[in-house]
Amino acid sequence: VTGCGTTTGGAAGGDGPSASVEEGFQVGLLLPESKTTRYEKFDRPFFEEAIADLCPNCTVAYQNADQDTSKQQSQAEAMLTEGVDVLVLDAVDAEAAASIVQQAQSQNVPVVAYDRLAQGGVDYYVSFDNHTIGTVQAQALIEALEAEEAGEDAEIVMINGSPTDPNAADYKAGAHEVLDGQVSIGMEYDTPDWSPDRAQQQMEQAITSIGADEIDGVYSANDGMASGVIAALKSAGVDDLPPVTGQDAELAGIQRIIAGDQYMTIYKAIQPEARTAAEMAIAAATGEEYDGGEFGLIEVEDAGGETVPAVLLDPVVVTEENIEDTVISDGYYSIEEICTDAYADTDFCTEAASS
Amino acid sequence: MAQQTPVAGETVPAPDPRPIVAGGSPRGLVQAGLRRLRGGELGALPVLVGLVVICVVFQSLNSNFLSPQNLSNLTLQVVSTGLMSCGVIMVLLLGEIDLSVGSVSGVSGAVLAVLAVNQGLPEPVAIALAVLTGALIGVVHGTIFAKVGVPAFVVTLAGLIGWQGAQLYLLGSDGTINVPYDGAIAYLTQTYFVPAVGWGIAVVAVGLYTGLTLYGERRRTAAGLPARSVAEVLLRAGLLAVPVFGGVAVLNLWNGVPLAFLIFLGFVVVFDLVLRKTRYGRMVFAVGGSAEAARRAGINVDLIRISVFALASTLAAVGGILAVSRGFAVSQSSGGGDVLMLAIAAAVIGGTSLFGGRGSAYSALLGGLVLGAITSGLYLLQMDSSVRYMITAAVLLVAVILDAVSRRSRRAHARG
Amino acid sequence: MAQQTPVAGETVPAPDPRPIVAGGSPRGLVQAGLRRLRGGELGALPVLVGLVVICVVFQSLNSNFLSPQNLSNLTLQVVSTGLMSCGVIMVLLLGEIDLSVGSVSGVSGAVLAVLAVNQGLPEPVAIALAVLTGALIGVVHGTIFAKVGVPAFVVTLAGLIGWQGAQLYLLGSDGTINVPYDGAIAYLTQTYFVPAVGWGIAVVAVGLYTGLTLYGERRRTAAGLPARSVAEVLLRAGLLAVPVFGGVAVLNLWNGVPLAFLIFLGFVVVFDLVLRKTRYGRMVFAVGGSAEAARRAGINVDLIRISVFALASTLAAVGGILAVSRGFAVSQSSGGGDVLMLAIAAAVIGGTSLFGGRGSAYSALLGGLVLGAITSGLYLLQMDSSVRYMITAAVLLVAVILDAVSRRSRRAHARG
Amino acid sequence: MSEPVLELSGISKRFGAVQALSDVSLRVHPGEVVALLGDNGAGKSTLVKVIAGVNPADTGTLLWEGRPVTVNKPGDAQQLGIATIYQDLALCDNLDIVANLFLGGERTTAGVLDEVGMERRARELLDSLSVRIPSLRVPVASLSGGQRQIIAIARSLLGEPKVVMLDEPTAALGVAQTAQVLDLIERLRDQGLGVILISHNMADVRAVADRAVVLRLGRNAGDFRVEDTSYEEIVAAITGAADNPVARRAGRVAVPGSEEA
Amino acid sequence: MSEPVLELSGISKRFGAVQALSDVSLRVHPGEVVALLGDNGAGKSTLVKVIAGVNPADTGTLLWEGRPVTVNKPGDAQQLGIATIYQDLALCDNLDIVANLFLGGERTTAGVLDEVGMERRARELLDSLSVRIPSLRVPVASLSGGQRQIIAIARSLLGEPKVVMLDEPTAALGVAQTAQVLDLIERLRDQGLGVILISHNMADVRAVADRAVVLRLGRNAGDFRVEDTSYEEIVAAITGAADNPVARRAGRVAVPGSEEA
Ligand SMILES: Nc1ncnc2c1ncn2[C@@H]1O[C@H](COP(=O)(O)OP(=O)(O)OP(=O)(O)O)[C@@H](O)[C@H]1O
Ligand SMILES: Nc1ncnc2c1ncn2[C@@H]1O[C@H](COP(=O)(O)OP(=O)(O)OP(=O)(O)O)[C@@H](O)[C@H]1O
Ligand SMILES: [Mg+2]
Ligand SMILES: [Mg+2]
Repeated sequence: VTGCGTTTGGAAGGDGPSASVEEGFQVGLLLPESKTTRYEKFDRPFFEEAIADLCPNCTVAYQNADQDTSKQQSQAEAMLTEGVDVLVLDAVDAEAAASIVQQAQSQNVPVVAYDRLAQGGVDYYVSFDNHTIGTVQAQALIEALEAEEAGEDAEIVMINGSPTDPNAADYKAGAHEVLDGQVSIGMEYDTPDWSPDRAQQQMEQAITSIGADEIDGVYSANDGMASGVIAALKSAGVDDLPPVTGQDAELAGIQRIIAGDQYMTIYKAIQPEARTAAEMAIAAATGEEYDGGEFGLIEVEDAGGETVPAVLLDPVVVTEENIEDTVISDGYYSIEEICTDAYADTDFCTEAASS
Repeated sequence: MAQQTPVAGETVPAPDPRPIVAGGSPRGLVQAGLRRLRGGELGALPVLVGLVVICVVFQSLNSNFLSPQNLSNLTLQVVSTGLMSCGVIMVLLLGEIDLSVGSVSGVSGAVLAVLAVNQGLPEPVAIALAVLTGALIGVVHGTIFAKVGVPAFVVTLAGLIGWQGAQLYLLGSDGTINVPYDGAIAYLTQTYFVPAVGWGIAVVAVGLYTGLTLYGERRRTAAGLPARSVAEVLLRAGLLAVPVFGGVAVLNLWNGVPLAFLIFLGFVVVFDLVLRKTRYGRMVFAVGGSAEAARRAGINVDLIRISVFALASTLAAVGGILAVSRGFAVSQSSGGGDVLMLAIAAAVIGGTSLFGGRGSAYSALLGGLVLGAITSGLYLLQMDSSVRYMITAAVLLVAVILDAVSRRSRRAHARG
Repeated sequence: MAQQTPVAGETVPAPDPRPIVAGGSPRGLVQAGLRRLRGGELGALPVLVGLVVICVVFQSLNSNFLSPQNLSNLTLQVVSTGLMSCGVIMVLLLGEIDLSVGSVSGVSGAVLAVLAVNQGLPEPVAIALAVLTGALIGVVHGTIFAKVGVPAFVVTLAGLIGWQGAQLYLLGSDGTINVPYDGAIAYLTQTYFVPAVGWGIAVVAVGLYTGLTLYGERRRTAAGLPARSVAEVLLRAGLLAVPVFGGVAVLNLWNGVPLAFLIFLGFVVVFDLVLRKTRYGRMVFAVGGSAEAARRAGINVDLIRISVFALASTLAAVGGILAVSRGFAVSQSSGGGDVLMLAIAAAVIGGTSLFGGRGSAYSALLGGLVLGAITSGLYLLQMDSSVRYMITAAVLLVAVILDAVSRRSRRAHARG
Repeated sequence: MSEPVLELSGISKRFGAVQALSDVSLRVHPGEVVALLGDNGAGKSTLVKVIAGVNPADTGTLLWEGRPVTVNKPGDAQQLGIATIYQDLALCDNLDIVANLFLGGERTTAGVLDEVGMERRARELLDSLSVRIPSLRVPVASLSGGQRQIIAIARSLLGEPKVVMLDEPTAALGVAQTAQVLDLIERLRDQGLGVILISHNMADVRAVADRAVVLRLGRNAGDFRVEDTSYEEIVAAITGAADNPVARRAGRVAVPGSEEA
Repeated sequence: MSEPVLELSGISKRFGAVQALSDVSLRVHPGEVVALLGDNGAGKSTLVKVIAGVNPADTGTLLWEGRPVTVNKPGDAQQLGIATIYQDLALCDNLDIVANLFLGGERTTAGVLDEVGMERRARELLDSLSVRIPSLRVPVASLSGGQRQIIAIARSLLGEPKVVMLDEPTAALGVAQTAQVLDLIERLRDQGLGVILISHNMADVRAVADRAVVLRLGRNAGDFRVEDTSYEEIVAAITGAADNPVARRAGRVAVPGSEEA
């Protein structure tokens, strides 16, 4: 078949790292989904802000892939068609993103891996490590259990993310690293589509099997599923909820934390992450070296064995104690947003109102 | 020539000797039953048997399966999708399909939460407005389908995509909205009846069924029409009483009969009665059987179609509201995922045809219970998700094969 | 009494004066065209017009839309789902539905990657085995449907769930498997033809079409049957040549004609010919039109059904393989998401009926391009997901409404 | 003679590239049975569907009791008092006999279908047409061809029509049932209804029809008083030639028993 | 007399709670036209479908040219050489006339459908049945009732059958077409084929049938040589009584023109 054809590696498109901050250029930002709050509400605006700040003449093209690998590929292609000079890619599937990286490189467009380390030899990488997030969540859960003196024979339920989402596997692996041996895992589920409804049903079955009183804690991979877990516990008549973990620092999750229903969530300080990505993108597009700024540049190796200069940020555990110092002081949410009527008489809000 | 009315009695033919009539005796009933079994006219029986088999298998694998707690949970787990199924059944009876029920349930849930939480409307008002939203959406779908002539598949596919967009838009960047644990919304699924009320409902239900059926058969006998014997009616009432009283007893062992499940049952019963006992239901079946014949009979086919789509979306909205109530929250993924598939699958497994004109509202209950039981049992057994998917598929097939085989023998007898 | 053959010439009736025959003149052609327009017999025209409208609108909003690069990407973006659509069309022609195509494409992709990467089989062998897997899966579906009588909806719903489980199982804990950038698999979508080859293919295609059509019409004339005039044939060939040569010219401005798109086109053309020109295709239409009539005509209905499901799954596997080739990887989510909906929607938008017996293989191409163009255009315009969903729904409806309106007038003329 | 209850003029109807009816006119008086005759494909059923509002005409006028009316959907015709038995029957195969009989005109008490009343009435009606049907509660899909036909005929008698159109009502009926239907048509006429009867059976037509209107290739091709016209004349009008297969067959065949009972 | 080409005995068939056929027997000789008569719902079409393999019998034996055979699907009957025209026609509404005519027996050259050959043959065949159809390329859904019937009849002539079963073939046909079909049946008989004809039209039956087999309520109710039997005798066998609506009508009616042309 290939006898009469040619395989073109990269014939046209993209003018390589020749853009300049003075003239401005176009930056493509590809985010994976819109169903968790952070991407549309924080990553995108923070990133656009950073670019506007660092390179006033630049423009940002933005796409969201709704958690669909092939959609993301189409979106990347549309951007390359548009003639972006650098891609900032938060991959739906880090491994499958190799095709996007490949295509960009064939058109001499550099790629910055954002949040997830896309395969295929990207130019820079900035992230909170998925694996680390899992360990941090688990660690927080262990601490909470210890505080309640549940000890070694504590029994927990694990509600992991979607079996078809590769990132869920990272969180799961990280969490297991900490939890295995420390506590006994009574029931463990993968949740199709990260669905809160499914998580609720799974939790109900776990309660049926183990008994509501026997559950000392629940590892839930994100805030959405935590809401389902808590609904199941409440419906089963549990008043004194065991610690439930979460991730993403959704507003609803923060509200559950101040109401005492959810124990913690993971807050990723997105502003520094987005700013770093912006700096990396500008460096890559203009062909300069990036030194890592205040966080310092390290080198990581991707699954294909390529070394990538990277900045890794630390995820922050948010519990009722440090809401003020994290999400509020970073401008993530305001007190008014959190303390709606339904939450006005929580300790947190009464305190905030009085101070 | 003497003028005669068309009802002249002159030529009443002798009774046809060919139909094989069952006597009223128990033996006659059993014989008729066996004949139906062979002839494939089993109605819901195969699915019921499938359900029993599923229960027995899971119970033998995990003794918690038939525990009152688990059964109580099961009743609540099937409610939301079951209500959507109810609407889907109406659409399937027309011979059409509604792909939008999941999205409509999601957008109605979002409307509910935005109105009740963000806008601070009283919860009952918000519930009413959310239901209304569903109804309006259905009218839009139905009108585009019936009046413009876009295939229902495409209209509701556009609905599936478009209303999901509206849901995302409504929920805005916050994503999830929590609803209070103690408002009217939450009470919908958090309310259980005390045992006495449960028993009362069961007695009234079985009593009404028996009374009305006996009255109906008496009228038939009085009119000289073939009727069921009293023995048969009582036998049927007994067969109905077993699950009803058994169910109440088991649920009373836990928290009592849940309000939400009663709402669901109420919808199923009402829809069944509407479909079987009213002109409207008759017209729905007629349009599903042959739209052209219905049109020639003077039925306003467009109106029936629009109303059915409106009903389907309304029920989807009700299902969405109950889902919000149960999860204390609405999120961007509400109504997404496999909700649509489950709603349609429940209808089909329960015996409603995809090709129109054949089915019953009870499909929603039976099919929903089959699917719910499979999921519940597999979660209890806690398998790898890959294995869980494969087993779900296998159990699904097995649960339907009995029905299929019996229907096959019926099909072999049907005219082309 | 003289014995006569049934073909006795004694009573040949005078020609029927009622049909309104178009002359061969250009004016006659235009008149016939206008009449068809009013009568609603437009075939693919409304969808084509819809496609053109979509292109014009997006181009006016973003001048990159019709750029060679974007069009080249578009051709590759539609290939994988388009192939699945092709198979779905066969099933829809039977009046059935196949919900499993997405999962089958995913599991075939997983088989391919596991064999080629983990097991180290030569890539072409792995490709062949993956296709074979698809075919076997289809035979299983078809057999359960045709021989056991489980509704196709349930069989393929079980397939949708079960094969996804198998895919997860095959991929194991590794999840995603990357395939090499330079193997046979990758070449499938990474190969573009040099301009000359593209032109050659275009010339041969249009030439063959013209030649064969002229030959066919000559034979009809020779046999004394109504035939199209040479002028009309040439006009049609000209209308075909415009997109073919235009397409090649545009694609040559970028990398050239992509191999994968040619594979897709090849499948579409072959399926179209099979459906229209062979006994097998005729039987598929017959079973879809009336299974009972087909059975009475001695057609082995079960065999046709099984073969169609086998074809659908085979094509799904081919689509899955091309998806792997394009993404250089297979993951747990391959074949999931909206792949199934898109495959069915493309077929329906392209004009294939969900009720069996009406449609054409070109629906896969046209419907796929409509959906692909909408998606591509909206990505170029960069909107919020929520707005994007809503606009997709609106554009989808608009693209089909023209077709629906024309079909409506046709429907008004059809017998019940 | 009394004023026609129904009068059509200039009716034309086209399907795609086929002009099925061109400038057709027809009159029916109360108490008159008009036979609508014509070859296969002459346009008889199309004309019936035009009158019944199933496929409205492209052009032409329709006078009902002297007033011009428009009939755009079946409901319009039913409102006027036109009952129609279609050649393709138009039954809902999935519904049982009673449901089909009362389709669109169900009886209810307090909103609930009066199944007992409908079933009893259905039984009476079918008995009067001397048809044997094992059970009234089977879907009509399982009925024999003649049984289906009788259901369709019975249905049209349930309203209180002023004009009844029967499109080949006896085609599938047995001898006894045919006799009953012919009796029925005579009773309808005697009750002052207008009847349009389509039939290919000349014996039946001559037995009950007062007037015969012939269509050929979608145009009027004659209007005869049945009493005054011979069989051969009508057949010639239908086929458009005196030399037609019927005449040829009649000239040729001398099989015993063909004296046309 | 020659050996029967087809012989049935003890045929029973039940649908759900209805015993449609009980212990029915039937014989057809080559070159013989057997009329199968009976009231509506008597079981005639059911018997035809048993023979054709559409709905195999529950019990009973079938001898073909003296050998016992089993017919479980339509293909089996076609293989033996039985061609059937069903009362409910069984056409594929979505296919055009040519495709329906050749369904299951398409002609191909080198694997490709020979559309030209098939269309020419179809045109010849339909012309010989003197039916006018504007175009052979319209879907049969748009044909008139009689046109559909003729398509079904034409289809059965395309194979080389030894027995032809016609279930009410002339029910929807015009006078000219009916004459042609009767001619055709006679030609088939003269060519030595066995013919089973179901018809409610006694005139047609008496014109072409040699023998009449009567079914009543699913049982054999008489076997007559047509030449030797009067119209009244046959009707009495069909209705099961000498006092039947036909006789009553005949006694009552004295409308001019009812001398049964
Ligand atoms: N929906 C339609 N689309 C296209 N052509 C049609 C349609 N309906 C009828 N025709 C054509 O119109 C002509 C008249 O048909 P019609 O059914 O009125 O005939 P008819 O007189 O009732 O014949 P028959 O005696 O066979 O029933 C036929 O040639 C038929 O093919
Ligand atoms: N598929 C079926 N299911 C149930 N009953 C059936 C079925 N087919 C036929 N019957 C019943 O069997 C009996 C015989 O029907 P059949 O069609 O053989 O009658 P027929 O003699 O052909 O009558 P006609 O002259 O009206 O065509 C009828 O009472 C009919 O209702
Ligand atoms: Mg007609
Ligand atoms: Mg019959």
